[in-house]
Amino acid sequence: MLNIETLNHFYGESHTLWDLDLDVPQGQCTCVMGRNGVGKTTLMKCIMGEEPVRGGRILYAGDVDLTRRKMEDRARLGIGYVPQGRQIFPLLTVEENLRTGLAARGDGRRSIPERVYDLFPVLKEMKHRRGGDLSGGQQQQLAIGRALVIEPRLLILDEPGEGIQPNIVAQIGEVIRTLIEQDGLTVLLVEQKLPFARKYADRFAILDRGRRVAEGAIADLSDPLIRQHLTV
Amino acid sequence: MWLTRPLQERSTQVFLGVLFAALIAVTALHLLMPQDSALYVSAYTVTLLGKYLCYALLAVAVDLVWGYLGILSLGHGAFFALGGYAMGMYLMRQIGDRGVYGDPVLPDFMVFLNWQALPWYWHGFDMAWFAFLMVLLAPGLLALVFGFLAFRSRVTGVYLSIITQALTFALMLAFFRNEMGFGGNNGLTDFKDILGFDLRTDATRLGLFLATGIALAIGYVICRAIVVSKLGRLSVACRDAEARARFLGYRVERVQLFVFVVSAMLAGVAGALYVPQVGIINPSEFSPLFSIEIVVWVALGGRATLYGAVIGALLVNYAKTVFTGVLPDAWLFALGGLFVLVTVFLPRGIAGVLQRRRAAAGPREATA
Amino acid sequence: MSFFEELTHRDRVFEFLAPAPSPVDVRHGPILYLEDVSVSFDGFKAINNLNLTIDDGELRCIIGPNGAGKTTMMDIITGKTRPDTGSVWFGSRHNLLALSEPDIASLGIGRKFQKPTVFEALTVFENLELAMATDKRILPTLTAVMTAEYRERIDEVLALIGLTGLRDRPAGILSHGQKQWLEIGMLLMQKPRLLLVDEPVAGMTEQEMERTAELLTGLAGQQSVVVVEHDMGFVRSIARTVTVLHQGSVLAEGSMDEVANDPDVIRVYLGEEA
Amino acid sequence: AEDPIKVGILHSLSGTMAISESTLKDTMLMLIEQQNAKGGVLGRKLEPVVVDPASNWPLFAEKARELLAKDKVDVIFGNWTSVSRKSVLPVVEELNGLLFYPVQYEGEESSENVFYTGAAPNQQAIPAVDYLMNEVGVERWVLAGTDYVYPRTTNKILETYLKAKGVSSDDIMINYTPFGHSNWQSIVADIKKFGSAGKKTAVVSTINGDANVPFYRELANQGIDAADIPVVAFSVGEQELSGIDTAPLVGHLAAWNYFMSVDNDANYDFIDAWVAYTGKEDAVTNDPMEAHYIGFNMYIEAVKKAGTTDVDAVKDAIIGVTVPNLTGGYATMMPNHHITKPVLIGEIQDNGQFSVVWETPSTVVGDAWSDYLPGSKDLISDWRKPLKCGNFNVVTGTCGGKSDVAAN
Amino acid sequence: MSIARWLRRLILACLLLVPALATAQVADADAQQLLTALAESSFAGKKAVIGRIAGSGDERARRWLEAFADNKLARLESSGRFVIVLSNRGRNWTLADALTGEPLGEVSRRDVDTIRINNSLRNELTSVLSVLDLKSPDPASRLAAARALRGKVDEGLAERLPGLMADESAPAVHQALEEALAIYRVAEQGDVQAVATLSGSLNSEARAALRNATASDDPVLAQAATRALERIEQKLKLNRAAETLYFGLSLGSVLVLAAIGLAITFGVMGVINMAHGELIMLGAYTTWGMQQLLPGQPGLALILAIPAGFLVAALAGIAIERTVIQHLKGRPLETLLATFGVSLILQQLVRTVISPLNRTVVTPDWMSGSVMINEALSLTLNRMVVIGFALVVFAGLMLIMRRTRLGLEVRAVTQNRAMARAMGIRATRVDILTFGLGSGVAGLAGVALSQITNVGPNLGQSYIIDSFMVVVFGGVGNLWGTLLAGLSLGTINQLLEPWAGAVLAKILVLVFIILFIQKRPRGLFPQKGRAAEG
Ligand SMILES: Nc1ncnc2c1ncn2[C@@H]1O[C@H](COP(=O)(O)OP(=O)(O)OP(=O)(O)O)[C@@H](O)[C@H]1O
Ligand SMILES: Nc1ncnc2c1ncn2[C@@H]1O[C@H](COP(=O)(O)OP(=O)(O)OP(=O)(O)O)[C@@H](O)[C@H]1O
Ligand SMILES: NC(N)=O
Ligand SMILES: [Mg+2]
Ligand SMILES: [Mg+2]
Repeated sequence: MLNIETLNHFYGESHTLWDLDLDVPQGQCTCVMGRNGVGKTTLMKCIMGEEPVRGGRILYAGDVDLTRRKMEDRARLGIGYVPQGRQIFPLLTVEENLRTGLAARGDGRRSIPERVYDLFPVLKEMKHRRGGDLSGGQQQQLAIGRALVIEPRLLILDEPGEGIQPNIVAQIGEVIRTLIEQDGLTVLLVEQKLPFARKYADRFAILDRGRRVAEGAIADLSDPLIRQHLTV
Repeated sequence: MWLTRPLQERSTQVFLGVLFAALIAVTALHLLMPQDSALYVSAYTVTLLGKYLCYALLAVAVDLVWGYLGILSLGHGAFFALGGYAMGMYLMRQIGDRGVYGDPVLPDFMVFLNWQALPWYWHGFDMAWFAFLMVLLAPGLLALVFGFLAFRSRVTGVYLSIITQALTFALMLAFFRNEMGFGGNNGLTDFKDILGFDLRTDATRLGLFLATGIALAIGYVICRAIVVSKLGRLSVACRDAEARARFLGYRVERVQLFVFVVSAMLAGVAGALYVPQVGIINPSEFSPLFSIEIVVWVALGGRATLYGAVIGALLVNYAKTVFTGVLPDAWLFALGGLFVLVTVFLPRGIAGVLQRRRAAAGPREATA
Repeated sequence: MSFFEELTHRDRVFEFLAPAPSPVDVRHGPILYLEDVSVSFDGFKAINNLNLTIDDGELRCIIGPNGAGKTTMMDIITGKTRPDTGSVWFGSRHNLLALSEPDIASLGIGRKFQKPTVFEALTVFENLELAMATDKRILPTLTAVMTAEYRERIDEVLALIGLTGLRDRPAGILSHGQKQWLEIGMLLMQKPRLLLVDEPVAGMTEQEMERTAELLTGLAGQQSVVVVEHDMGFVRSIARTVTVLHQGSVLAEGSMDEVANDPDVIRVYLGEEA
Repeated sequence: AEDPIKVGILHSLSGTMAISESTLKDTMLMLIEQQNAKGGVLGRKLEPVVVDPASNWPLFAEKARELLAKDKVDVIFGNWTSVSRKSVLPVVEELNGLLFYPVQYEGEESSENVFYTGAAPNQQAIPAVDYLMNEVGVERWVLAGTDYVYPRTTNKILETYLKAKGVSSDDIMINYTPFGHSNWQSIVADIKKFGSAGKKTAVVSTINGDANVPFYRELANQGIDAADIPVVAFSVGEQELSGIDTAPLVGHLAAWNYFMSVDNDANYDFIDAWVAYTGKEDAVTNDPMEAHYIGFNMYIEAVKKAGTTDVDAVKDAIIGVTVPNLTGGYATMMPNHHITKPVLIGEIQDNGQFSVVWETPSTVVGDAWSDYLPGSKDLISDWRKPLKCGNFNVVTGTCGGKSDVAAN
Repeated sequence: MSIARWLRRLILACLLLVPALATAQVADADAQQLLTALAESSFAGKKAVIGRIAGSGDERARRWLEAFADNKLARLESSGRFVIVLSNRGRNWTLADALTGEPLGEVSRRDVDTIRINNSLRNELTSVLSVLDLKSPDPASRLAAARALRGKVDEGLAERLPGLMADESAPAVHQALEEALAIYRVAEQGDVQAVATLSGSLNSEARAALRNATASDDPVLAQAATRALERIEQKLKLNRAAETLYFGLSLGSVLVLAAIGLAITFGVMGVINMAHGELIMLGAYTTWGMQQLLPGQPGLALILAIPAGFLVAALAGIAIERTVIQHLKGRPLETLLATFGVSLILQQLVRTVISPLNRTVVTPDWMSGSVMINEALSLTLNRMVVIGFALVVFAGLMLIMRRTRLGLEVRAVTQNRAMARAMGIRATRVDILTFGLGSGVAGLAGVALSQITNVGPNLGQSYIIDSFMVVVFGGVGNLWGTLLAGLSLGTINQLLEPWAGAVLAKILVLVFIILFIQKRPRGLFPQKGRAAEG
């Protein structure tokens, strides 16, 4: 679904991502891991087009070259994004936050899919509250819900469980699995928590200081690998 | 001493070096060159440069609050004008009975509008020390009261900007009123001498120019000292995350008030030096558009650098002098165009360009 | 019990009238005491008759569903939000509701925010410098000198939070997790009597979580710590007493095991498998 | 092929005053062009030096200094507002320049280096009030002005004058508004009320500049007709009217020393030249333009008479110089540096012109110091030797501000 | 004075005797002689001649008198021929012969001597013509004529008025005539009965007559008049309160109009658009341009100027957005600087291309004058239209921002541009549309303002500061706040003005704003909650 080839990224002079290759197979959940500051979020931003890349290619759905596409077009191609730090629109109501996702849908739909509310009932309850007033975890749920409004083909989740209460984290994991299995959704997940990753991801990739240092099926995520790349 | 701390900084040394070199050069060229020499600097130019330096000091004051404290004051002209009026009142009283009506006490404008006695707030301005104190106190007090109210209520952002604008606008209207006793629209003018020196002599002009240069130097060092102190870093902290600074135990409103008052006083000094050099102070200095223009100088020079403010003020005003002479019909196009182009193409102002140069030349130096 | 406290409470009002502010008085009991606190936003009751007591030197974990009111409670303690009713005491002498944020901070209450907030334009070093426990009035701040001792302390903390390499970079460029650490560092610089830590390990790896756990348990004793966290592994590793908030009031309180087996807690919060 | 005579033109081309002043710059350019076509003066061509003081008062002083010190001009024509003149005054005195000031003003000034070719209050305000009182029978007066020195002084003079004529203070209403005031609703309503007391009422307007359009609009809309409550304005001329729909204003008055509609061949020639110069068929002329016309011709005559452009020589020579004005009479430069002028009262017509309804039988000498202000009624101005004083106090026998130059 | 009065009496009496004017025609020689007399007499003498002309019974007389009143009766210097000026603009005037009506084409102004008239003659003429109108078949002109007679009735006329009233069918005219007569009776005859007729009247002539009567020697009359006046004053007070409120709303609606576009570009988009005033100015100039294009149809031009002004300003706004503002994303404060530059350029552009002088924008008839609610309360029409217009514009804007996707999308884009784009919102398009909308609305404000104030290069500057105040006072980002802020600031200003004066009122309003912001640091309708506190 997503093929990243020799991607390089710089913040000004500092080289953040180095010749990075990554394949995200269709209909699976790929989990990107790595210590703080290795470039996970940066990679997601490159895929969404929020950060310009310096060399390399990002191919989507086989043949669509995303590298030079505008951000909004990427969303319209069916990529949903749940960024780190929630990034909800603080002064829009919950409902309005969700409605922003309608822009990217090709079908001109004007109402929010019920499924989102089913998944996060608190959002329905707080429909008319400003996004910024929600608690941290509620905001995180809103961010995920908002991405689901697009009904994406590829869902990018940057540490989605952060700040969410345990039972809902588990529920989110289940939903991801359901969507993958029923709708053929592809998921690119950034996650630090091993149990969650082990439970819901199919594949993993580990970043270290801007390079991809390991990759494989989740079952192959071994303790030595973890010690080498995920401990400080 | 915290005040001398900036003197160890390279950027301040360069700034002061350039400034003093320029002051000396202008003085030398004015005094030593024959009048017909191409290098001669006329008294006209000296005064003009003096005016630019006043504006530069004003811009530094604005940059202090805007650049480092994040308070976009659209009313700093008010402090400048108040300082100017304090000085103007002193100069008016110095006229004595040499006014057109020969009244020993009342300024001319009071005589012909039938004022019988000097209003109470004019008393004391015949004494230089009092007047010069008021140059600092008048703007300082206004800033203190206004700032106290505003910062205490946590008025921030555009709200603050707009009420500073309202402040200067209200003062402009008030000073326009003849009943206020400040000469209304005509303002204060026709000054004769300052501290006993005849304002019409070239020597006095040069003296004022040099005084302004020195005031700018001192003002710059004061601002710099604040900026490099922990208080300066705290200001930046308040600018970016006011609430967070509070949770660290800092009284943000006092930080804001302190810096705001210092800035207002500097603006007042700039105004006080401006008036004897341009020969008039009138309510148009309170005009909101003037205050906006000051901000524009700072932005153009490069915000939060201090020396950028100086560059911006000098450049814009020099451009104005040149353009109004060379392109009288089209200078606004040139000036407006300049503003637009600089903002669009030099996002961090002229200082940004200089910094980038320096950074490119020696990246290590920039971080040191 | 509460009647008793109220009595002791009463007689301390007179002490409070004493002119000079004195440090926290914990001779007579808890360091933090919330009683019958309620707050509502546009009619929504975020905190509902909340009672909470933290003892001096205690490490307390607070958990509870999203929107339970945990962050709001911290807002109330730190003076950011004013409750509609109730009282909040710091030690037996300081009525926090009468104080402003900086006053509360100066008394020795430090806080790490749920969403990391650091001074983005300042360097990592400067962030810590500002947080340092020193005289925070204007003129002392203006004339403050960076002594070798201060520098050492900052460097220590820098090492502890793993940001030595980014010492002179602006904090704005830090990654999410790095900001979390910086906030913890700032909290340490503050040397508060009471630390309020809102979701410290969000976005950290397991190892980092362990380090954080060590750090916080190490602090407890001289300092009191209140931790809010959703990561049960982490909570379990540090918790002695856990309080569960739900809909603005205490749902359960006790040891981790007690709480984890409480059916209500499982229903509204933990879910089946935790 | 001698050096040209440099004529400095100091009028705002931008900012709020550009609306009034930029035409004066063009007038000067036209007059210079015409003079050069006639061969210049003393065999020298004239060369204009235009600067833009941008409606900024300190900038006026700076630009005056630039003209005198840097460009070394021989004479300056310029300024509109009094404050700009006050700002420039010390500069022209210090650098011994010549300034011709073309606009009606409040008086109370006489500088050795300035020539006032516009009207002093006695050449505009007082005759206008006389007209209203005697010919129209006005008994109740509204003095409405923009809040600055010119209206204040003028109104002070008028108030004293009216009271001297027996008008009680109940019958005088004074009102000031800020510059550019645009919300006239309640003031006009007040005027209407004030005027409905059964006595003939008139408004004497010293409202300046941009505030006039909304003022007249409001008058028209509230139905104040010139027949009921006439408004006589001192700052509204043909140029201002060109921005107003005059149809509802027919009959309101203005007092000036010149109107474009004056039936006189010199005037028609001037208008033709102006239309040709600007290339606009609808270009209008106005009083300050005439003042510049007079001032310019006076300067030319004085230079001819002195045989040089030397400032002191011209200053001496110009007193007594007489040139034709555009209304069929002559203007003479008086020793107080003011000139003689006829006073005309005109009524607004629907074509944006004034029709003259009254004029003084002969020209009036401009009075630098008003006879109706206590502070200045004893002052006179005479720049001829031996007095050479702009503010000579006839009671004390001294020249103000220069106590050493005692009179004898 | 008394001669004039006597004369008028005579004329009026004659006129009423002449049964119908338009029957006769005097010989041309006599006409020439009459007109010559008119031309050559002094102003006082002209009065008599007017009477003679009016009384001549010539059917052309009315035309002469009307032309005379309009300053359009003239004599050719060269031939002594009397002419009527058809067009008096420019240096050549279009004329027609006064006697024969034959068109004479264009003649240089130098050759035309207009016959001078002044206000008092014009006054005279109006009375003369209005007495003629009393017999007009059109009740409206009879009413106008009757109203004009109040305070002008004299002995001669007073005798005839009862007769006229008896013939009068329209009650309004009848009442006006009755009042006119009563005023005469109270003033001249001290008639106590007549006081009753006047006791409800709000007419100023009636009040003047009553006021004079209170000082009468006759105690009965004085007392009756005093009582009547008190009653009237009561009524007047109410009317004045209503009037002040109207003034306040009208000033407020001007503020709202000027600020509402800014509430979009600044309040919603966050662009500190210092060129907002110049966009207003463009709208006003568009109105002027439309009127130039459609001479003689100011009303149509004004209506067409609404879409045109919107379009011109919107396009200008879009141009500014594309060339300048889009490069300043994420640097809102710098938009201040750049747009300040733009505003300088636009102002000077107008000065250079059009003129530094104000332009004349004509008020169409349906917008001039006022609606008379009663004699003491008239609401000016132009202001009323502006109030309505402001409300319509506000409602329209509200609809767009509430009901279309644009409203939501622009807020999302301003709050978090990157995230909005990541949600598939076309931020650039949203920017263009929104800025265009805000600018277009500024243009609409300009169209409206052209009916109230100057159309000149400084127009924008005089509104920019007020506009920012209104938006901020109302609470940034809240359209309702802008509406309420504008209306309340306008009303406060008008309430203060009568006792503080215009200057002080303005100062007080500013001080009020400053103090108000201390109380509510985020305006009338603040953005509340966690997010707004940052
Ligand atoms: N705007 C920026 N300018 C310069 N450097 C940056 C910027 N943003 C991030 N960085 C640096 O780039 C590196 C990668 O950051 P990134 O946010 O991608 O990390 P991450 O892997 O997502 O970390 P975390 O687990 O903490 O979220 C970090 O070292 C960070 O300091
Ligand atoms: N200013 C406000 N306006 C409206 N509702 C608010 C406001 N502040 C908080 N709330 C509501 O109060 C409730 C408590 O919020 P709080 O942030 O304290 O929750 P929390 O326990 O910290 O949750 P989380 O675990 O998700 O961080 C939430 O439902 C939130 O939506
Ligand atoms: N002199 C004037 N009109 O200002
Ligand atoms: Mg990250
Ligand atoms: Mg929380």
